Order: sequence, then C-alpha cells, then structure tokens
Amino acid sequence: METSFLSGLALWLRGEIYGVTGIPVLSDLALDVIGIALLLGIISMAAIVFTYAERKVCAFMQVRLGPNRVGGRFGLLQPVADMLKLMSKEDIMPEGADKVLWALSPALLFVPAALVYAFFPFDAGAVLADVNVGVFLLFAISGQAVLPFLMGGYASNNKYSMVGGFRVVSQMISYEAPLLFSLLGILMLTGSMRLEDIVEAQAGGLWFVFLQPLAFVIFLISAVAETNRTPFDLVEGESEIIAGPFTEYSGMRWALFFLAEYANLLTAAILATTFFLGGYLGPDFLPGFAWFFLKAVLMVFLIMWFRWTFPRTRVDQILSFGWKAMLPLSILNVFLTGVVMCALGLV
Amino acid sequence: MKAAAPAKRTETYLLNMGPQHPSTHGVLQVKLTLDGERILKAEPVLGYLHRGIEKLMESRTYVQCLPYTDRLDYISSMNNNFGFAMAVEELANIEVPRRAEFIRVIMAELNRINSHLIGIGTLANDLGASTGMLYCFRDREYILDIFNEVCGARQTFHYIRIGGVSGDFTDKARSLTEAFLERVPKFLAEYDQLLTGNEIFTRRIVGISPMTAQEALDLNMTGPNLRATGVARDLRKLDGYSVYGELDFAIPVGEHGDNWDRYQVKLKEIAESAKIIRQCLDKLPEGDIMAKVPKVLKPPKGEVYSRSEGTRGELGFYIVSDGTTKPYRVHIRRPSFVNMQGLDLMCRGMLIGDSVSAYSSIDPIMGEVDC
Amino acid sequence: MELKDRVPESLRNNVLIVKVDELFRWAHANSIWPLSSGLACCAIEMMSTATARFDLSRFGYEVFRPCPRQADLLIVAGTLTYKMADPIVRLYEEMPEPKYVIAMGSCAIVGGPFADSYSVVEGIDEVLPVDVYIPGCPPRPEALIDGMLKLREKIMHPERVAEERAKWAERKKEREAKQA
Amino acid sequence: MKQRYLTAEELARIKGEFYTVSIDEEERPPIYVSPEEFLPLMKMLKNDHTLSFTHLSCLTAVDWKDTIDVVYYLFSELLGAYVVVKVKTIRNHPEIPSVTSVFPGAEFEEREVYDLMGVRFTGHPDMRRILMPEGFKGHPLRKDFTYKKPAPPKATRVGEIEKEADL
Repeated sequence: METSFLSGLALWLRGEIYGVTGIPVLSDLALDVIGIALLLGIISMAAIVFTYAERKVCAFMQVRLGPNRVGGRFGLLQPVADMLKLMSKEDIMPEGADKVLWALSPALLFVPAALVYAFFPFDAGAVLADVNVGVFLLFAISGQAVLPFLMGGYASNNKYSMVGGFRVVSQMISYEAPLLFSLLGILMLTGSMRLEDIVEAQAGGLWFVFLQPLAFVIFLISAVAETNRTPFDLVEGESEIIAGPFTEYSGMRWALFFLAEYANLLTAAILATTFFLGGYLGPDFLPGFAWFFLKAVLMVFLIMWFRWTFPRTRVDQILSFGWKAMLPLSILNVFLTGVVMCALGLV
Repeated sequence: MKAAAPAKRTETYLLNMGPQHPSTHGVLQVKLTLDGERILKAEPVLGYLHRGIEKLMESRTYVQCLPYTDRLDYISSMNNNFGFAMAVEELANIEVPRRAEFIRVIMAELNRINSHLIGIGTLANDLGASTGMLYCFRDREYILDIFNEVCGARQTFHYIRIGGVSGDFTDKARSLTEAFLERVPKFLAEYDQLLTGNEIFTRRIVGISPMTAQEALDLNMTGPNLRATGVARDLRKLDGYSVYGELDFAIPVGEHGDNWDRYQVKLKEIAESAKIIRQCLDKLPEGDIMAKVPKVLKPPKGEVYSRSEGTRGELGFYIVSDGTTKPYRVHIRRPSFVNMQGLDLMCRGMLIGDSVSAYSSIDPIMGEVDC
Repeated sequence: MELKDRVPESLRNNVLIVKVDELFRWAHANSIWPLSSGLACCAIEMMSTATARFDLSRFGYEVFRPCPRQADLLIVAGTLTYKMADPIVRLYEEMPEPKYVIAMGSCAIVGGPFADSYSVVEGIDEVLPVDVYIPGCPPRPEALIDGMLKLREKIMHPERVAEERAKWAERKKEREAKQA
Repeated sequence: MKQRYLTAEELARIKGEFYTVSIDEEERPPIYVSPEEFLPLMKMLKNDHTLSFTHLSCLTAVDWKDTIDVVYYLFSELLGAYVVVKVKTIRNHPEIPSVTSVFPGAEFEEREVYDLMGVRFTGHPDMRRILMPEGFKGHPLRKDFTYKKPAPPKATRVGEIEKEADL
C-alpha cells in the first residue's frame, strides 16, 4: 500500500504512542479514539459549514446576499450562533408522546449516519475500519436510518409526523434498491467490496463515472432521495406536512436531526466521490485527502443546486419513479456491464 | 388521477390544516378527511380574518369607506378601490375625467400583474420551489416602485378615489412603467425556464384538480379559475366598463380546468395586461384627474350593484343609500369567497401534496374571503 | 432563564458565568428564526422582507420555520380576530423558551382601522406579551428589519431596557406630580 | 358604467306568470316575490330559453328595521342584463327557501347571510355559521346589533420577569 499524508501521520502517531506506553494494543486503541474524535469533528463541522454554505448558495441562487452581518463581512459566525441558540432552547416534550421512542429517535438517527464514516477511505490507507466487505456493511448500517424516522413520527402523536413517518419508510426503502443495484456494476468491475480497492481501481484517470455513466445518474438520484432532499424532500415537505417526523421536536433534539441530515448529505457526496469520481486520486500537487474533500464538496454543491432549483415531487410519483424507472434501469446497467465484460473477456 | 377504491377496508382520519399552516395563505383552515394520503373530503373553515368590514362601512362616510377596500384583497388594492369608486360614482352620478379613467386602468392592470405574480410565486413555493417565489417577488418590486411613485404606498394604496385618482401619473411614473413593460417578456421567459419547462413542476400540476366548465359555472366561480375551464368570461370584455371597451386585448382560456391551466391562464394574463398598459400609455390624454365631487358626498336614495373584474374574478359592490353621507348597507361580492366553494371538488381524490397546489391555484386571499 | 439565575448566590457575579450568559445572549440575538405565520396584509410585506430587495437573510433571520417548535419569534402580522385569538395563543405556547413577539402593523398594535369592529381584538398585547411594536399600515420591509434589529438590541442588552423603563417611570412620576 | 336591467315588457311577462310578484318602478326595477313562489321564479329565470339568467352575481340581505329583504342579482349573458329579485321576510323569524337547488354556488353566500343577518334558508345542505365562531350570539349586520367584546384569551410568559404593569 502506498503511503499518503494521512496514513503517514497515523503511522508516526502510532510509533510515538508505542514509544510512550510500550503496549501495542493501547497504541491501536488510542489511534482509534483519535480517529473517531476526528470523524465526529468532521461531521459536526460539516453540519456547521453546510448550513452556512446552504444559506449562501441559496442566497446566490435567489439573487440575494445571504448572511453577512454576524461575524465579519461574510457572516461566518452565523451557524455558530444558530448552534448555540439551539443548544439553549427549551426542551419541550409533547404530552401524548411515547416518551422512550420519542427521545431515542434523534439519537438513533445520528448513530448510523455517523457510523458509516468509519468505512470511508479519506486518503490512501486512511480508513478507520478497513473491512473487506465495506460496501456491504455500509449499506447495511445506513439502511437502519429508516427506523428512527418512523419512531419519531409515530411517537410524536401528531398526524403530520405520522404521515411523514409513513412517507419516509416507503421512500427510503424504494430507493435503497436502485442505489445498491447501481453500484453492482462497479463491484463487478473491481471484484472487491473493499472501498479502497474500488478507489484504486480508478487509478489512471479512468473514473467509473466515465465507465458507468448510467449508474452514476441513478446513484445520484437515489442518493438525493435517500438523504430526503429536494426534489425528494417529501418527508419534511414544508408546505404540506410542516416538518414531517420532526414537527414536535425542538431545540437540541431537532438539531440532532439536522446534524444527521447534513451528515447524510456528506455521506452521499463522499460515496459518489469514492465510487465514481476516483476518491482521493488526483494530480500530485494536492494531497489525497484534499482531492477527496474537494470532490465531495463539489458533489454537495450539486445537490444543493438541485434543492434550490427543483420543486418537490409527489409521493406517488416518487414511488413509481423509483420502482418503475430507477430499478429496471439499474438492473439493465448490471446486465450491460456483464455483457460487456464477457465480450471483452474480463470474466 | 383518481384511484379506484381500495379493496381493503381502511380507516379514514381527519387532518386539520391551518389556520396556521405554511401553505394556506394566511388563516385558511381546511379539514381534510383522508384515507392514507388520499383526500376524501376537504372542508374549508373560514372566518379567522373576519373583521366585519361591511358593518364598519355602515358607520363611515363614503370617502372613509374607501380605505377599507384596500384591506379586502390586500394584494390587489387598486382593483378594489376601482370597484368601490365605480359603484359610488354610479350611485351619485359622477362623471370621471378621461385621463383619470386611463390612469385607473393602468393601475388596475399593473396590480393584476402584481397579484398574479404572487399567485404564481406561492404556487411555486407550495410545490417546494422557493426560488420561483423569490423571482416572482423580485419582479413584483418593480411594480411597487411605480405605485410608490404615484401614491407613496407599497400595499394599501388608496389611490383611486371617488371621482378620479388622487395624484397625477407623473413622467417618472411613466418611465418606470415603460421600463417595467420591457421587463415583462424577459421575466416571463425566465419563469418558462425555471418553472414551466421543469418536468417535475409540470408533472405536479398537469391534470391535477381538474374541473369542467359546467362545474365551475354551477359553483358561480369567476376569474382565472373559471377561464381555466375554457369559459371566456371576462367582465372587462363583457361589460366593457371604464375604457376597457376601447382597448384591444385577448381573454386567455384554458382547456381542462386543472392546475396547469390555471397557472397558464395567469401567465398569459400577465402578458395581456402588459398589452393593455402599453395601449393606455399610448392613448393617455391630457386633462383633469379628478371630477368635481362635493365635499360632503350625499348620493340620492337608491341602491346599486356595480361589478368589475378583480384579479380573482367578479368583484361586486352592492350599496344601498338612504340619502345620507353614510351608506345604509354595503355588501361586497368577494370572488375568492365564492371560489372557495370549489375547493372540495378540486381536492377530492387528490393526495395531500396536491391539496396545497389546489389552494394556491385557487389563489384565495383570506382578507377577501373573510371580509 | 439565564445561567445566572440558576447558580448559587455566591457565583452570580462570577466572570465566567456572566460571560457564558453573554455568549448565549449573543447567540439568541443573532439567530432569531421567525414562525412563518401571517394573518393579513402585513404578511405580504413580511414575505417581501425575506426577498431579494430587502433580504432579511443578511442578519441571519431568514430561516422562516413552518413549525412553532423550532421558531423563536412570532411576528403577528395582521389583524387578530377573536376567532383567531385561541389559535395564536396556542401557537405562542407551543414555541420553546426563550421566545419573542413582534406586533407588526397598526392592526396588531391597537386594532388599526378595525378597532371598533365586533370581531377584532384591539391590539395583540391583550393576548400576548409583545416585545417590539412596528407601526405602519402595513409597515415597509425596512421597518420590519429595523424592528428585528431593535429586538436584537433588546436581547443583547437587557439592562438598557431596564434603564429605559426606569426613565419612563421617572417621567411618569414627574408628570403626575405636575398634574397634582 | 350603467348596466342594462330588464325592460317593462320582459317584466310584465314575469308578472303574468307569478301572481305574488310585484315590481317597483325604479331605475333598477326589483321584483318582489313571496317565499312560496320564490323557487319557481328562480327556476324559470334560470331555465327559460329567452331569459337564461344563469349567473347568480350577488346574494345578500338588507335589514330595513321592520323587514329583512334578501336580495338576488342575476345576470344573463344572453340578454346582457340584470334582474333583481327581492324577498321580504319577517324580521323576528326570517325564513325563506334555499336557492342552492337552482344555483349550487349559492351555498357559501347563503351561509354568510345566515351568519351575519340571521335569515334561515330551508333546504340548505349545511346551515351553519361560516364567518363568526360557533356559539356566537346575535347577527352582526342587523341594525339593532349590540355587542360587548369579551376578554380575549391571554398567554403568559413563563420564566421572565413580568413587565411592570404601570408602563
């Protein structure tokens, strides 16, 4: 494995800690803790940066200026103020709520959203949990995100929340299938489920977005649907069902939903980067992780662009589109990939 | 698209939308009876903004009544002023100077564009495209600039008075209007790009909440909601009141009476209104802007029903005079109020997501509905 | 409720606690999310305030939340009728503390031109505790922005409000002394 | 602008068919009809091929202190003219047949007249108040309506010092 800046840093740290403690297990453990802390840092930073970015991008699309008073000319402290405010708001629990489920929901939503970050190769060798069935595990974990929405929607004892909960289940389950099928072609091409192998397979500039353009489009649409963003933001369709499952949540609990939403957004962008855009690969003048984040941020911008341009689809449209268009197309993509691979004698 | 009745027996439930709901345009409350997401019945509950304007007018003089009309349908105040002023003029036999008539038509048509822009913007916003709304509001500001120039207000103008208009149509207002007219085709093209040409937007409104011409006529509906069903009834043409008889314009009609047609009719009416304004600017004569109206206005005994084409349909003022300075009874036929009867028909068999587009395509203004 | 009021007496004037309070006050003042609820005419001006020309988002106040649970500010934009009074009280009570109310427009302040009507509440301060009054019929968007900045000042510097109140009380006493 | 109303001949024809009809000679001649003959008259005005008053323009009521008149303005695109139909009702117990069977679109306006003026429409599918809250006493548009505003509900602010009451 070639070394990169991040993995080199990790190696050096491991050596230092080993030098101090002298126990190999402890140094591994310490490194894991540092890694987890870093990832959580990235997630919460992502939420802060993306709320700011979203407001600026939105303002840009809507011929406005966006925040520019709080914290200097560019309003850089705006998300900090929002965060602090949400932390100190009153915590209201509705009277008729199912208290345990209600309180668990935001936390449970955040866990899978954060857990999947363990599998991402931010740079060559810089993976927290380097497992050889990475893709499989990743989707197994992120699939759990459906339940907390339903829990929150059910437990709130509010009809809007309930409708939102129903919507989220039908929508996320429908789009899980095309999402996975769209990646099958890539797995066939690389022959590995390890994410780093997938990235390495794209070395030499032949990114999978060029080999699998159809899969990329399907993946992008499904990923937007999975993250519940416009045009598929039926879950919290503001003008229809107020805030969907989150209608009754206030203050920090709601902020956790918010955090999970932006963590999922970054996840979607990172997945697109890893699978289709060559991950951390790029010309040498920038380190690998810089390329990685650059591509991810570009993807995030693209998804935000969708949000501020498209209207919202309707619930029956989104489902029929998922099952009748996305799924057959993604299976066709798998089939075509197989045929081409056979013809080229790659199997 | 109406689905067949579900084979399994399911329980219906009641969803209460409003009076505070982001897409009910103010304080409309709608009780939706739902089967899953499908609407079985929609019952509008009105009155959350009932301010008793009709009663208040009975204790005001005719001149004092006029500002209340501003606050009826608060995004087409000019048209309301126009309607009330016409009613009182008919009652008191006041002849309005020609220049004032033209200025009135210019203002009423500008306000129609303004109101339709808000209608389109809120439709876009309710469908989730908030950028569309922001664009509509951006273009609306240029109309408000003109109003600001002629009367100094942005919303409740009180500009069209009994007997004429309160201030002259200045050269600056004229140049602003001309600049705005040049913008009209540009922003219409922009909406075509952003909304009309958008596949998702199209699919959300084509074929949704359809209504036949007969149904609309039975429900007494008027205005763009009626014209979308294919009935070319426009009081500006039919009655030819004020100077509309001398102007050349078309009545855009729809075909299926669905949300798409209502949206298209509004877009086309913007273009037609721009045409009317252009003609009025060309024909605008010199002269007085105010007729000789007695300081104390005492119309003769009698009653009058005078109607005009408001932005939402037939806006009628029924005034009974007992010969004193105050009207004995004023009744306002509010188009939004009558059009609200169509809501149940429009929502039936649709999904929750369609109900919001039905609200915004019917385009009620609660100040007018509740009066 | 500030931290200062929760800690023991001896810690009240501790520099750290005062600073933490100040920080949270700053956060509250700079991140006021209004509830997107309009009653009447003024609601249109409220919407205009958020749009391109006036751009409320410059101050970070453009996040109009549809749900009272996540909102900080109730802008009562329009005429309040008796029928609407119950829902508006409920909306207010659904909002989490700290929460603020702006009375926008003359209808919300005293009932405006409809004050003598049978169905209109004469001023929302009969119903809700109001923080800032914005006169006008309807107020221009600039006035709403100014009102929100006034609210910001009020949150950031509660002591100024107290000073102002003390001055008013003094003046009132003087007036009464003169009359007597 | 002046609208056309029905001419004397046209009115005379209507008068020939309904014996309770009386017509005032005014600029806008109103047809007064008794509640019994009201519905047949409206049906005839709407369905007669030479009249075809298909559009119910305005429906309201006027309180004349001794009686309450319910006023209908019908418009015919065929003739380009209005007809004014009025029904006098007893003030203490105003009740007339509902016109919703002829003009379904009159539903809300009849409810409004009931709400604000207190005229009951028999045969109306849903005779409830529409603008005023349920349980409201009285009918505001009547001339003798007096009303004392009740105290509105009050929300209190928790956790903050109450404002000094004297300011």
